[in-house]
Amino acid sequence: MGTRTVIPFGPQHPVLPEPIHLDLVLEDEKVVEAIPKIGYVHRGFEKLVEKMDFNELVYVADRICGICAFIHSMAYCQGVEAVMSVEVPPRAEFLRTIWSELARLSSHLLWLGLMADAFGFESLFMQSFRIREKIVDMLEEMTGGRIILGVCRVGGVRRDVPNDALADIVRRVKDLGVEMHRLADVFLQDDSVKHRLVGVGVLIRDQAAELGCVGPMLRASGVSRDTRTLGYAAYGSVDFAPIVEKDGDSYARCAVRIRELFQSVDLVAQAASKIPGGEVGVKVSGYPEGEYHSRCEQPRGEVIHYVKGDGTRYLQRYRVRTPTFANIPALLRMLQGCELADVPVLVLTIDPCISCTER
Amino acid sequence: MKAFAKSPWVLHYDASSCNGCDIEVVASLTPLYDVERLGVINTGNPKHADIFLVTGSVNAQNLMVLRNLYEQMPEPRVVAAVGICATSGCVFRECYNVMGGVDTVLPVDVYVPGCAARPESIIDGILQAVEILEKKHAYMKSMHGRMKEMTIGRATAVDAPEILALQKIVYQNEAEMYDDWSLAPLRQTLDDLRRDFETRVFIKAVVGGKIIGSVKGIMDGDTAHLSRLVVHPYFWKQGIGTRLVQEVEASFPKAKRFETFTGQKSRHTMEPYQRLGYLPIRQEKVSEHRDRVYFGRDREGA
Amino acid sequence: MTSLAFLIALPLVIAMLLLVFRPRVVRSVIVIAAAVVIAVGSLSLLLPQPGFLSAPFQVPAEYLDWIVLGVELALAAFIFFLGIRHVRHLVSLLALLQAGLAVATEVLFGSRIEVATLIAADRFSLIMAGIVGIVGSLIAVYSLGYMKAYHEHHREYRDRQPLFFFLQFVFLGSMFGVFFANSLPLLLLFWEITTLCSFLLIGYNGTAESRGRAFLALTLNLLGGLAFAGAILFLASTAGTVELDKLISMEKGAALIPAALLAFAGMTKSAQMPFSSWLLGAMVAPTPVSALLHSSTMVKAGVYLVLRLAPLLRGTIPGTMVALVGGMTFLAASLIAISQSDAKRVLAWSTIANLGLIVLCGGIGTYEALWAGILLILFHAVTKALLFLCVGTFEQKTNTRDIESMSGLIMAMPKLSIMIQIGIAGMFLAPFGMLVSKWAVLKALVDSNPLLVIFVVFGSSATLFFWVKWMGKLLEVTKVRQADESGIAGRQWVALGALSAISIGLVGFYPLISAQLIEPYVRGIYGQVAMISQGNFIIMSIMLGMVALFPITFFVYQKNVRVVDAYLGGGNVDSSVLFQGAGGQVKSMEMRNYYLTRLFGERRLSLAGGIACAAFIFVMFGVAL
Amino acid sequence: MSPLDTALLAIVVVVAAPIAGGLLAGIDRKLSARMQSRWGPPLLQPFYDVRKLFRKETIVVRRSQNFYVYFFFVFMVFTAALFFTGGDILLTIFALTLASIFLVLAAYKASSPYSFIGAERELILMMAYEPMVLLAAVGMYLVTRSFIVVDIARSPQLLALRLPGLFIGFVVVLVVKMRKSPFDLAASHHAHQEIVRGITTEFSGRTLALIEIAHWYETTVVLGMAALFFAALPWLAAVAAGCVFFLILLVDNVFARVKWQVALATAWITAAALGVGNILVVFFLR
Amino acid sequence: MNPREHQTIEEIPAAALLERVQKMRSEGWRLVHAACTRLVADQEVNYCFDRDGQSLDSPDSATLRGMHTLRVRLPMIDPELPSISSFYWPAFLYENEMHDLFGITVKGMAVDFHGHLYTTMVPTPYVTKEPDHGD
Repeated sequence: MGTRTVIPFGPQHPVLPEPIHLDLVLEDEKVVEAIPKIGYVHRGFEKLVEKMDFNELVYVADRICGICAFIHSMAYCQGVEAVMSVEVPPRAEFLRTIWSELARLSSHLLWLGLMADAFGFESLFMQSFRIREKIVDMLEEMTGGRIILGVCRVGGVRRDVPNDALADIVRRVKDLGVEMHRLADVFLQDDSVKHRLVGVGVLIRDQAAELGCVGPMLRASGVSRDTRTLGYAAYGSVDFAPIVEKDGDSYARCAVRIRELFQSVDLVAQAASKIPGGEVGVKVSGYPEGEYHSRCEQPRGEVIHYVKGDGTRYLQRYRVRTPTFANIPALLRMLQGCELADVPVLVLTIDPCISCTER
Repeated sequence: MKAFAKSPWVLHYDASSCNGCDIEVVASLTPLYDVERLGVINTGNPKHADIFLVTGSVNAQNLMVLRNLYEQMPEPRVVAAVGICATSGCVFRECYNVMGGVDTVLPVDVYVPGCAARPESIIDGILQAVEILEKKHAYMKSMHGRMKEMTIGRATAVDAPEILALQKIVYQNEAEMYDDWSLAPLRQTLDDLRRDFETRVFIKAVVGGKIIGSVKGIMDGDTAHLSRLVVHPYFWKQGIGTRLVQEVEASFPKAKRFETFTGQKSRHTMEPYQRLGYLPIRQEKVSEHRDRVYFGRDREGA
Repeated sequence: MTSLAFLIALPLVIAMLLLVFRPRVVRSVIVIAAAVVIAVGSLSLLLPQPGFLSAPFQVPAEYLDWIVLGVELALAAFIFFLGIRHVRHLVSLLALLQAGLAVATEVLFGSRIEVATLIAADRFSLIMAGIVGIVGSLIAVYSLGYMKAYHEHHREYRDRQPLFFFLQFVFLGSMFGVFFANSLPLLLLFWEITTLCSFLLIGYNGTAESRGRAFLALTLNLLGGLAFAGAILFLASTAGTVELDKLISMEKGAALIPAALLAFAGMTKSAQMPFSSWLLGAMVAPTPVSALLHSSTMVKAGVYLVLRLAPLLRGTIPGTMVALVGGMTFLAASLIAISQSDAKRVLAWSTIANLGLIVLCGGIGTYEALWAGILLILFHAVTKALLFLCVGTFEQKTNTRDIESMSGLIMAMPKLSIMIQIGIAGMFLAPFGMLVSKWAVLKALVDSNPLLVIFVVFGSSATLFFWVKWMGKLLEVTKVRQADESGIAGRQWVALGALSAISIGLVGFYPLISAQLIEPYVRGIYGQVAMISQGNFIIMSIMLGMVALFPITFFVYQKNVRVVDAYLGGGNVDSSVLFQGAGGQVKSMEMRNYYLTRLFGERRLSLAGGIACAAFIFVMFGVAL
Repeated sequence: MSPLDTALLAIVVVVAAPIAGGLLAGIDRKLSARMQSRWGPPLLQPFYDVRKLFRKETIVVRRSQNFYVYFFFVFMVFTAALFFTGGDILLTIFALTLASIFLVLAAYKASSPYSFIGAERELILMMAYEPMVLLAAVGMYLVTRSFIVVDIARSPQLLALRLPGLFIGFVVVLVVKMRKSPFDLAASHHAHQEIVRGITTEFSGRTLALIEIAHWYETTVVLGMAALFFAALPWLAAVAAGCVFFLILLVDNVFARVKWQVALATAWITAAALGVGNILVVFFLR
Repeated sequence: MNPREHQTIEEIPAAALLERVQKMRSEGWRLVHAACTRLVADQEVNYCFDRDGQSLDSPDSATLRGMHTLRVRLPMIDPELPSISSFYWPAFLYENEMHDLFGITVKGMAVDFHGHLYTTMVPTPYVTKEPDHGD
């Protein structure tokens, strides 16, 4: 008989919103080994370039992931625009920025909710989702989609939003900021929450860098890297600094994401106040030729959309490297020696988006 | 008494969805939509669930997962395909790793539209599923009472259409199991089956006027060859197969030996024989994924 | 009267016979016949026979004193040379000291002391004799089958079965001696014989490991023996008596020192902390030895002595210290048992714990505590013997005694598994014996010293944990296994079956035993007695009736159900235990009980418990002196 | 009370306790939902759930697994009857433990990884709350000189005044006993847990319904015990039970689930500090 | 106004890969991702690196950014590569992916899934290019 407990964790598991599988080897409740199996969501859409032209592919990019749908399509469009040297009108760039930040708000609130759920704090989960629902409403008002917005296109965006509507959005987002403060207090101050987060899954600065972490995972370990500082879309025109925490544990990651909520509120306001007038899209002609790695900062970190065209309607290669893909090695490292009860917390701490990862 | 209408418990599984529908499933549990108003609980456990909400499309890797989860749900159960991917595959339909909608592996009862499906549609889907649950339960109950009245007896050529229909249902399962759609029982025509009645003995199990199981046998020398033991999946693991085999054995009083064969993975077919003491004789390959295992036993005292 | 001497002498005679007639068949006949006679004999004492209980047995004291001293010196010499030969000088020293004390007692005070009652029996002795008689003979019968298989499995050990059975019967005889002796030197003699038997049986396998363990046991028990001899010397010098009954009826002040010394001897014998290590070490012996000596009888001699002293200890500080040692041992040993996966070690720690509980009762010394303590001895002896023999049988069949390998035993060895379940249920579950006794202990403590309640409540909760997880292990089925209980001798089944039946039977009959034996004894000392109210007994009988229905479920299977695979996150591969693992492999799930080693590690807790108990013992002597 | 009266009372208890327990469960869900800014299910939702479960097919992993649950149920009913007819409180606690052990064994028998871990965790939790519960009974005895529920209830003293530490400690372990956050490690009411549904993972249909009903009995018994601290003033006892229930509900909604080490330490330290401290005070002031 | 990154590509022979990667590492480059592209006659493998400013937490490091790609060309038949996971441990994920989807044998991966990172219905789906574009 075994001297250890071996249990399958997933692919279907109530704490996993998405299917991954871990062979957990336990001694009492201590995880001594966690071997992952992924690929349950693998569809293989990168190969769709052979069947869909570069414009149609925006619909696919929009559906890579339901959480960062907009940023995916934006990163794809930026890639194609770079290859084709399309200049996007500034108003479209600002709208992209606003929507990106609202998507980040929605994603972080979703993450907070799921995290609360993972450590068994149901009412906190409900409250996070209650607030998130208001963000989703705003997105729906502006774009027509709750989850998958479908407003980005090569050369701009499909819809304009009147300035007074934007002002209204800014007011409402700021109001939400007050509610988010109350939420943040619980996440950052509550003792039972701290018990579940502080010191769990610690990655020191060097480890995080070595493991190739991106996004809040990296910033929570004290590395100030945020792809938005590249200044894509309208990020060059707004004022912000990457949010960094030092401790590198689950609590620090939570803190980074919570602080980013307020940062996003601020960025939405800044972008809305600076937004210029004019068109929201240009007509694009010709076919892409050349290659470009388009990088954007998703709620989960840096995403890479690599597009390579050979001058036909069909791209030669389209490849997406999502932040979760970069964070999985860190997850494997963190799972060693944790408690069984920490497994869902650790899985969630990287804010996994398996759908993007496996494509 | 609409017991199911007031307490539909759901199981959610993300087959290969983009997350969009999953988030909306979760969102429908949360304050704005709060499906718990309607008694809905997201159980996360197939053993407790009534409604299986599947998002995303089917691929090679999650196919077995979906089957397992469905198999582990107690009757009555309903499958709801949530979102377009689960319905047809959406934009990913042409991807090399997408087999199609959920209905390629599971009997889907409700299709929920939307990309991503909106919480309102999901709730509507649950309410539709509830209706179906009630119907299935009514059917289950009517069958349950009648299990005791099950009769087993000789079938005649008149029963051929019903037996053929049953055979196709059962072998559909087999075909999926072996990924081999060329199985003879699936291709058999009605006339062909009718002709079998001239040479072979058919035994049928009848509940409430419906044939739910059958088996056939033919004498060859001292040996009776039994084959095509089929029981409607709903009635599996209730000993019906065993009773059918016993009955068909009894109809060959002169046989000294009984033989049969099944596919190497067909646990449901093997079980009744093994329980009656049939031992494997040999195994031979019939197609890439399918082996045929021959079983036999001598009659007691023979 | 003769029957008391007869019970002591008969096993000794049989032991000699076994040494002479060595063929296996003859041995079987002798052992079985002797077992029947001893069992019947010890039970017959329990029948009302007016008069004999108090009748003194007159032997010219001069002779006997010298005979006892002679045998004792011979034992001491034997041990002394053992110590020399194996370079265990501490052992030699202890033997020498003890012999010196015995000689000193005899030379200095021997002529002045008249022993009025050499051997006697009251109801308490008779209960103990009954336990030893029945459990001991059942174990002897069991050993016949077990030892044969044992030597077939373990070719590496020399087959010394005649010696084995010789020792077993010598041991039985001397146990009767311990319970019937009223003269303390005689008691000490029998006491030391059991120690020596234990030493020889622990070292039976003859390996270096077993010899080391045997010497550990010997050393610690000799330490107790030394205290015992000291108590006799002290008693002889101050009170001019060496009789147990006289000691107990003495004034508390004067008797405290010998009482403390005797309690100390009792605590070493019953492996209280910090002396518990020898009992763990003793588990290398063949399992019937563990069952007989190290759980159900010999170690009970220690608690027997402590309970005898209960009236003296009641309400005194040394008594409280004894109680604290018992309570601490109960708590620490119960917690440690959580971290053990070797079935015999679990049983050993649980034995230590329960002995601790009995010592606790003795230290409290109230009538309720005494009543509870005697009940505990009774239930524990039977149930623990059953459990040990079951584990032995399991080991004989599978060559392991790891609890984890008992997974699915309910299918592999259904009969044995049910017997283990009975044993386990008997150890902690309502309404079985041990729980009843613990309940009584709790009530006794509440009235006397509620501080001690803390040991009992925490200790029992730990008990619950390790027993239930063991039960669960027996019941879970991860692999379908064919039942196979062949190769276990019929005699073994007889012993196991009888012990199981007694374990259950006692639950129904203990009120009778209590009313006939325990209550009169307790009333005789204190003039009042505790008992379980009739209403509660009826309720417990109802519970027993319901629990008794339970084994039906082992055989009845539910019809009209659909059997589906266990939930494995949807990853099942045509099975309840196999799942699609990472790297394309099909893996089997495994389940291992929790042992919480980091929290309840043996080393840490036994160190802490040992230190605490040693402190209590120092305080005990300090106050007594 | 005559035996006949006792029997009649027992029957009333057996009928009324699950109704009360089910309503409490309904109130629990409703209030929890309100605390989470949701509308929540109907008050009678627990009864709807059970009614539905009785209509489901019976599926098992091991054919004998459900028997253990039947015994769990029967002993839970027995416990309730024993307690509310005024039996011995220690015996009630033992019967309650016995019942819980049957549920744990059922989970072992089901032999699935998650029910197994649930069973292990449940045992840890039982180990955690058992001392405090027993200490509460001991404390009641020290004040009233009786272990009999009827006598305790008739005692003119307001136990909570003499035993405040024990009462608080008892409420703490009640959170464990009622499977509420932060101590809902073994089988959470909420769906999302790392061990799926823990002990009940493999039980479905009517067996699950029986577990649910047994929990209703359990709720009434443990709240009854809490009320016993105020038994001298019956109206206060009822209010106290209600307050305790509400408090536990509130705690359930404002805590994250802790790990087993913390659960065990909390319960034991509470028992050792509040429980034993209180008992010593009572003993020496007597 | 969208500032495009300065992205450079350096084509190197497969044999020089390890040496080059080691150098990148010693210069403090970060592995951003690695991926294959199936061309008409052969295939290319891209290893993309980027480097922040001198100090990782300098907030204005954006100005110093730039992406550098090492490109290795491989034949269509039996492509083989050494693993770079000894320099960049997380690279094993990309390499397993190359193996599963493009059929490239990568030698010495830190964690080898043995072709089970993805279970695909078509083995190494990217090896063949669909001929018709449907237009």
